[in-house]
Amino acid sequence: MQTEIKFAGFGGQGILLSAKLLAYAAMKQGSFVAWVPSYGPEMRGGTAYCTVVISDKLIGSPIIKNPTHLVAMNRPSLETFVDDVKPGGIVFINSSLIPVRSNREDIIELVVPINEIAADAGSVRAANIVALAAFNAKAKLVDPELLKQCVKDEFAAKAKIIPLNMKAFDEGMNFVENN
Amino acid sequence: MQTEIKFAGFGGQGILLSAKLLAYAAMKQGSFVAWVPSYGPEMRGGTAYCTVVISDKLIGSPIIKNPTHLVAMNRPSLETFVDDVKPGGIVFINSSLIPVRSNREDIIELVVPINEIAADAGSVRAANIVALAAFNAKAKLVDPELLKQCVKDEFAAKAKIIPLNMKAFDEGMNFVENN
Amino acid sequence: MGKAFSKPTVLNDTMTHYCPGCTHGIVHRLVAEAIDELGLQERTVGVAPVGCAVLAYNYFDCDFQEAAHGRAPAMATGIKRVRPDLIVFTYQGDGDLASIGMGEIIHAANRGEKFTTIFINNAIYGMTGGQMAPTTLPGQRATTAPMGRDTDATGMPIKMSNLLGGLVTPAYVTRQAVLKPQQINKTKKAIKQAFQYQVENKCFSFVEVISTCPTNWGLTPVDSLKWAEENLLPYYELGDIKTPE
Amino acid sequence: MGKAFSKPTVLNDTMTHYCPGCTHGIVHRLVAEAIDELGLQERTVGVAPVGCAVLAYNYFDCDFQEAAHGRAPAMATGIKRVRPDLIVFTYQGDGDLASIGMGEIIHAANRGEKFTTIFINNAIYGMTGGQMAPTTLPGQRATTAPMGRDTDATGMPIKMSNLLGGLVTPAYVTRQAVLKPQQINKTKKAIKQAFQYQVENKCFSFVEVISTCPTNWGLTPVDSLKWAEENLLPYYELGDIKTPE
Amino acid sequence: MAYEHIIDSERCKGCGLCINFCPKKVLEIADAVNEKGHFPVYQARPEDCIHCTICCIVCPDVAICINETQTS
Amino acid sequence: MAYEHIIDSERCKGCGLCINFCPKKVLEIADAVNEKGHFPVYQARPEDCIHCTICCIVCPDVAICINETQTS
Amino acid sequence: MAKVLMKGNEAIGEAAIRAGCKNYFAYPITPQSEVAEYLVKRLPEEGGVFLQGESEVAVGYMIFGAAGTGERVMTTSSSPGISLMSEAISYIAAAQCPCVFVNIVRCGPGLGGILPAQGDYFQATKGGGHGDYRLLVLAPDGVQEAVEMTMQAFTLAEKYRGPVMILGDGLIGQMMEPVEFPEDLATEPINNDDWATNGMSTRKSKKRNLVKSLFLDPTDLNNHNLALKAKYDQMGREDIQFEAYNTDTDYQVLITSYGTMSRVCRTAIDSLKEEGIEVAMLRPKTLFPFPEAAIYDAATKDSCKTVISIELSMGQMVEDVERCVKGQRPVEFYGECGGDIPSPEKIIDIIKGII
Amino acid sequence: MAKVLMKGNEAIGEAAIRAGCKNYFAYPITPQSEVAEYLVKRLPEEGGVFLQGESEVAVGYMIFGAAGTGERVMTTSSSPGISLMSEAISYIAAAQCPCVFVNIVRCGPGLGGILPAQGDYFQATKGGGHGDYRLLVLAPDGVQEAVEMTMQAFTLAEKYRGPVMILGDGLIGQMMEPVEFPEDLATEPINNDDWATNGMSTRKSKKRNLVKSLFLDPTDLNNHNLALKAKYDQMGREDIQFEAYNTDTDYQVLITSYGTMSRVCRTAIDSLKEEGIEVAMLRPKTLFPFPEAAIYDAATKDSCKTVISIELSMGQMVEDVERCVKGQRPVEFYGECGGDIPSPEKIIDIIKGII
Ligand SMILES: Cc1ncc(C[n+]2csc(CCOP(=O)(O)OP(=O)(O)O)c2C)c(N)n1
Ligand SMILES: Cc1ncc(C[n+]2csc(CCOP(=O)(O)OP(=O)(O)O)c2C)c(N)n1
Ligand code: SF4
Ligand code: SF4
Ligand code: SF4
Ligand code: SF4
Ligand code: SF4
Ligand code: SF4
Ligand SMILES: [Mg+2]
Ligand SMILES: [Mg+2]
Repeated sequence: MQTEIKFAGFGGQGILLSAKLLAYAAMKQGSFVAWVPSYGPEMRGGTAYCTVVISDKLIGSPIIKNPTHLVAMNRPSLETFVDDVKPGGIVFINSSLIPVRSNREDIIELVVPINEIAADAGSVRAANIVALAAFNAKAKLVDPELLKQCVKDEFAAKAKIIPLNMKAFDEGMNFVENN
Repeated sequence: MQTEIKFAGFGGQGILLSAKLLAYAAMKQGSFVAWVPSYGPEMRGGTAYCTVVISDKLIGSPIIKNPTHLVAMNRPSLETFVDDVKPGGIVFINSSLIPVRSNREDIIELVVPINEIAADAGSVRAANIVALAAFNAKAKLVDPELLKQCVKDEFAAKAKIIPLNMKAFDEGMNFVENN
Repeated sequence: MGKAFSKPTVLNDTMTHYCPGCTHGIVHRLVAEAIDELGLQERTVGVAPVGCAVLAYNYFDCDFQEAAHGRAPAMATGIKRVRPDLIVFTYQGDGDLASIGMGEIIHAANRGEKFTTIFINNAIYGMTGGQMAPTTLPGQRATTAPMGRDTDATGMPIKMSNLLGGLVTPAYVTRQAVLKPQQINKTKKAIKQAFQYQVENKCFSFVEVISTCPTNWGLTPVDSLKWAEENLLPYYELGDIKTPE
Repeated sequence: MGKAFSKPTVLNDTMTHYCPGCTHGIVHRLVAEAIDELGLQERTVGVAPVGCAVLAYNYFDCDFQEAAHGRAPAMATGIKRVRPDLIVFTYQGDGDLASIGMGEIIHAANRGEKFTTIFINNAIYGMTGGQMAPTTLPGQRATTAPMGRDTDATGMPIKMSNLLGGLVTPAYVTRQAVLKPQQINKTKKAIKQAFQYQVENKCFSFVEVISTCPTNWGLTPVDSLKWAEENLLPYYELGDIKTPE
Repeated sequence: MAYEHIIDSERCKGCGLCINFCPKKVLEIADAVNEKGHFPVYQARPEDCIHCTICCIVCPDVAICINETQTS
Repeated sequence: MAYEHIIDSERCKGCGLCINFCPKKVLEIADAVNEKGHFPVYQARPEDCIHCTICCIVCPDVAICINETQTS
Repeated sequence: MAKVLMKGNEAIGEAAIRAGCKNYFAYPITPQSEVAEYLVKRLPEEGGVFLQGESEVAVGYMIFGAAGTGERVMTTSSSPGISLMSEAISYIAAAQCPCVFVNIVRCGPGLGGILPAQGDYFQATKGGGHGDYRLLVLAPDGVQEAVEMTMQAFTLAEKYRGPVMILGDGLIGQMMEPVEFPEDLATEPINNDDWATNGMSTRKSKKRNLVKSLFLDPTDLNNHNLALKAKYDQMGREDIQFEAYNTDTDYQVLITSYGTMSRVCRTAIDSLKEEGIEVAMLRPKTLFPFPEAAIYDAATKDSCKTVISIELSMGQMVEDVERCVKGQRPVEFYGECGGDIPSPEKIIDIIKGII
Repeated sequence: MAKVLMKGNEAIGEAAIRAGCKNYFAYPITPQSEVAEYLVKRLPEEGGVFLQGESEVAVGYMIFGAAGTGERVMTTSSSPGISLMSEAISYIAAAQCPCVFVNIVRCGPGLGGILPAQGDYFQATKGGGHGDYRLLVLAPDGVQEAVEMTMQAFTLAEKYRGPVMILGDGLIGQMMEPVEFPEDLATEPINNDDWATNGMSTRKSKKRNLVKSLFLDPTDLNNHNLALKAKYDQMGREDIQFEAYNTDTDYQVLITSYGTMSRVCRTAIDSLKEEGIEVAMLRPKTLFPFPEAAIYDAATKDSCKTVISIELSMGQMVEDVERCVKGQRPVEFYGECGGDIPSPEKIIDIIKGII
């Protein structure tokens, strides 16, 4: 079994970190993982994306054209990648920035206003954590507690912002679980 | 038929030029020729040598270990190369600088005091022309008149020293023909 | 007191890939204006560096060559020597010109090659993500100097214009900045003068331009101007360093 | 007023391959004396250039590395950085250091690498048979400047010590000569001082030595000294150019 | 002689340099993004503009031009 | 204190630098070549030598040394 | 030791430290600048040396100088930077100094692009520099192997007293995978007193050492070259590494592929197997010495009809494969070299096209 | 035209001029400095450009810049100097600018020695620089061929819009042989208005031209690489050159050899013939494109039992020969690489040893 999740958004939206945290938790859980960034010259201002591959055996090609799931943090990301998602996958839509929807019937649409949730939790900068928690609450790829611990570990050096991120995590998760 | 002549001496003795003139004349005469210098780092003060190959067909290897003839302008040259000469070849010895002889029975020894002859003709600097003329007088590789013309052409730009070199040429040739 | 202002024709409509507020764009415009005003478009060949300006050729409407990192002066030498009738300029960053390309710029300047170099000094490697440049200030942070440049280990920043100005061969060498409107106007004059010397076949001409890199300095565009004004200008003094006799 | 004189022990008995009267030999002896007198033999690593001194390692009784053409300062940097306890010197000609090796020497000097460079300026490429060097004088003949150096086409000779002295990083930079006994004694002092600064871990140290190349200048050894005195010294002024504060 | 101050809001990257230098404080950042995702500037107080071209001169993206109009 | 002036005629390349600088004109070129083909110098007037070491200092080939001898 | 999730570039930096290498010189270039950005922080903690050189040419010689003292030293770069080091690599091979070069390959030729590629196979294995020398070249297929090979590289460099190259690519440098740093791959440095220029006082003999590559006498130089050749031959006997994948089946096609590209091939092979099509892969892990016999043997298995070399290049390793297969089977090629990595589906199509 | 006796280096300089090349940039290095010393006198007479660059790295880019304007341009160097040009060569190949590089090979690796060698075969034919590019490589066996190939090189460089290399060696550079300069080898320059940066005013379109090698889009870059590859394939169809020597006999052994070494082989073959032993030689004159089919055909002639590649190297071209022979015959190797050129007698011994 192999699951691939593409995270996509603007440069500054923290998607590389969300993806890394997911990969990290999956690794802790005993899976094979790979985190593959898109790196290219002058991505500035454009669309950045990366892919996390989680598998129960050694990962072959880490280059994924058709991911299982998509986490789209802004509109161009959704539009660029939505058609690549495999049928049955989750398409996560950050409705704070994306006014449109997937137009696909064969996938599961998960619409979350992450910027608002993050702002409510204390700061828009935690939007990527909201998205991570929310997405995982739906996709159930890793144990949420483990994932939350990974978030905590990540910010170990900046203890001050841990509470904010913990809150954002919980709110993101709750939003999905309660909707 | 292929003939190979090794010219050897001190750096400043003009052997490269003598050899070149011989090659030039042979070329004019319709032969295939090659002039192969020894080049190596810091030959200064040491022994310099070069080889002329004259042939009636396309020349294969221009690298000659055992030449037909040797023109030795100084003692180390004679000592280094005399044993390489093919039986029957000419070993030319500049007796002005070389007090010893070849110690070989199977070659033709040609002993010429070229420095003295050149000095008599006007300048020791023409010793290489004396040697060239004398050697060719014995080896009869090219028409002496043609060779003399080549010497003349070589010095075309320095008309002043042509008479000296013509004289040196004649004296060198005469020395062999009259001895 | 109104005035008209429009894009120079040598600059085409393509939007640059530079970050918001990056002064590369300003200098591009000034170069284009100089070429326009001197009427050189049809015989100009630009040489783009490897650095953020690697795509400069996308924005200028004249012939262009793209050099390897640091080698623009050698390429310009090749072009200008075989086609002295062409107007040749290089456009180089500080990593490109002062680090890997040190030998090439010094020798081109010293031979008195008759081309023009525009040298964008932003005290950092922009394109590759903020590594230390030879021009990075003492204590200034860079990804390869995370605690700030340690001059004990890496020496003092190199003042390229002063170095080139120290050569005996005649040249036009000047240091300018684009941190405020007046400086921009002066830089414009200097660039035009540099091309003018080339048109007259007089000498090598070199215009250093103190610039910004908001992205890798981690500052807003406006704060970048201020930081440069306060930190770069005291070390890199503005003005003509050498003019041809 | 008699004195004794003997070969320094760091110099071994091998006869050099240098041409008669070539001043490379004098400088070799001075370097060896400095190493002897400071007691550094057992921790010295020399770096030989590519140039007539390529075989320098044959004559010194200490560890030696042979660099590629122009890259001795980079090699010395590598050695000294990983083994700061070693005493490292490079010995380079003007083709090696001022032409192909320009980038390396400037950057090593600017980083303040704690090694010592002995720079033999004989205004010509000796080893390869007399081609023009960046230090060749205007009008001086070379195989690649058969009518004499044309400064319009190739610029003015580069004054390496002045160029390096112009860098901001502290250093010891001096220009000396070995054209007569008094100069030789002064050069000896400068070389010893240069090594001394290294021993103290103070700074980069650089001793330019105005030298001769009788073979490629086409002069006798004695005439070479005179020619250098009359032609090189007026352009390449002797003396300390920079000392560390 | 009259002048027309034109901001190409698609070229503008919203860097704010023009705002910073405008002597008359004419310019402000808009609150809607353009196609490229930048918040462009606009003339908040066009009537104050003296057409001094300073904003044009400092703009790295040649996003502002000033045209002469013959309708004087 | 006495001194002994020694020329290693096999090391000498006959360049003449020592001759040029000897303040007492002690040195001259020999007329026989050494093994390497050079004409080495010799002390033509050893009695004039003041052991000033100038010849040693200028010799590129360290072909001259001066020893202290205790037989004063 | 617990696994950590690391970028390939950072993992290579850490692996060097774990292997006992405390010296790093480099010049920035995408896609490998993270090695420097990682080591500039880590090396001071280890009392090591970090220096950003002024150019790749200079860095090549910094490595040479440092390696000449017998200290462990590494540089990392990417394609154009390695070209600039090729003179130095030739010198280092000639002077026999152990050190490690990492090439995180990007697309060429020229400035090309910064995405992953395998267009430097020739340069790495046949010598970008002049003269008769060979590099031992290790080609990892992921972050864990990049770590292991980096650690092995120092041991091999000392065993053969010469430069060793890791040939990765932009993907391996940029991606994160879980890694372990196997302690047993960290070896003790070999005593260098017989050759390294580390100061005469450090060695018993009190004899000076020379690090050099000039041999003016033709016989000496020829002997030197024969001695170098003997080392390369020894590598072929003792240090060939490869992976055979799915070779115990009756495969119809043998793929040869290495590094990143081989992972895609592995996925394709697994998919084909599900369809009942057996395909095997021989993946060289050392590109030099090349697994010549293994490829010949795998290609000439009865069931195997065709060999295909699949590379992120326009056809480089395929020449070595052709050489090894000795005409016993047709050797096909598929390659791309623009930065995109062909998908498993694409490879499946290609394979189906040739059976 | 009468023959003249010229040193190879000088003849190459003169040949360039006769071919219409008026631009020369170089850096001194033995054993080829005479090219510069000749051209510094000749070029001013022709109104041409001579410049001694500050280094081979710089010279590589001077050539690039000059070639980018569409003017004919040449440089000459020797092994280490060519290594330093390898980044530039990759750039020039990528940017598709015609120009000529001459490598008068000396012994390597490293500083090595200055005597003749063939240790740069790999570097020349497989790309010293990074990325997927190939050089058209011409290997003369004497001064006359050096002249002819130099002249052809400019035509070929323009035909394929890329760098062409002449791979000579110290002997060919230093020896004198009689030469003629065939006028018919001097071609008219091709009109470059569609690509060269020679000023917009010179061309009808008034469109600007770009000389560049950066392709950020993977598809563009892959297409660019495919286009380059198509040129290399075309070379293989249209411009392979070789000499077959004594191949009309029932030879037992086929020698493959090129350049200087092939002349010695020719002498050895003649001597062996006198002894009644027939040996043939296939001499590639283009090392890339390589005469693959010709070698296969010559090797598989019934009478032929063995193939032997004889080189002034430790074994480089032999890999291509092995590839071409496809296992149909054993492929042996003999080589030396110290500067001495093996004598015909030595070669005769070697041949007798394998029959
Ligand atoms: C030979 C080589 N080395 C390194 C690089 C990577 N590289 C590209 S741009 C750059 C630095 C550019 O900095 P700078 O010249 O200051 O220009 P900026 O981006 O700041 O304008 C580097 C190191 C390269 N492309 N080629
Ligand atoms: C890369 C490279 N380029 C060129 C050469 C050839 N070369 C050897 S020595 C030399 C010049 C030496 O001149 P200089 O440094 O002045 O030393 P000198 O012989 O005058 O003491 C050159 C060009 C080389 N060996 N390697
Ligand atoms: S990285 Fe810096 S120099 Fe480059 S475009 Fe952005 S701001 Fe400008
Ligand atoms: S060529 Fe010149 S520098 Fe070299 S050894 Fe001879 S005199 Fe000295
Ligand atoms: S023209 Fe002058 S006043 Fe008007 S907006 Fe621009 S800067 Fe302000
Ligand atoms: S300076 Fe230009 S790009 Fe920046 S905000 Fe003003 S108009 Fe926009
Ligand atoms: S020691 Fe002095 S006096 Fe004696 S020979 Fe030497 S230079 Fe002359
Ligand atoms: S200086 Fe030395 S080498 Fe020269 S002549 Fe005198 S003793 Fe001989
Ligand atoms: Mg910069
Ligand atoms: Mg010199």
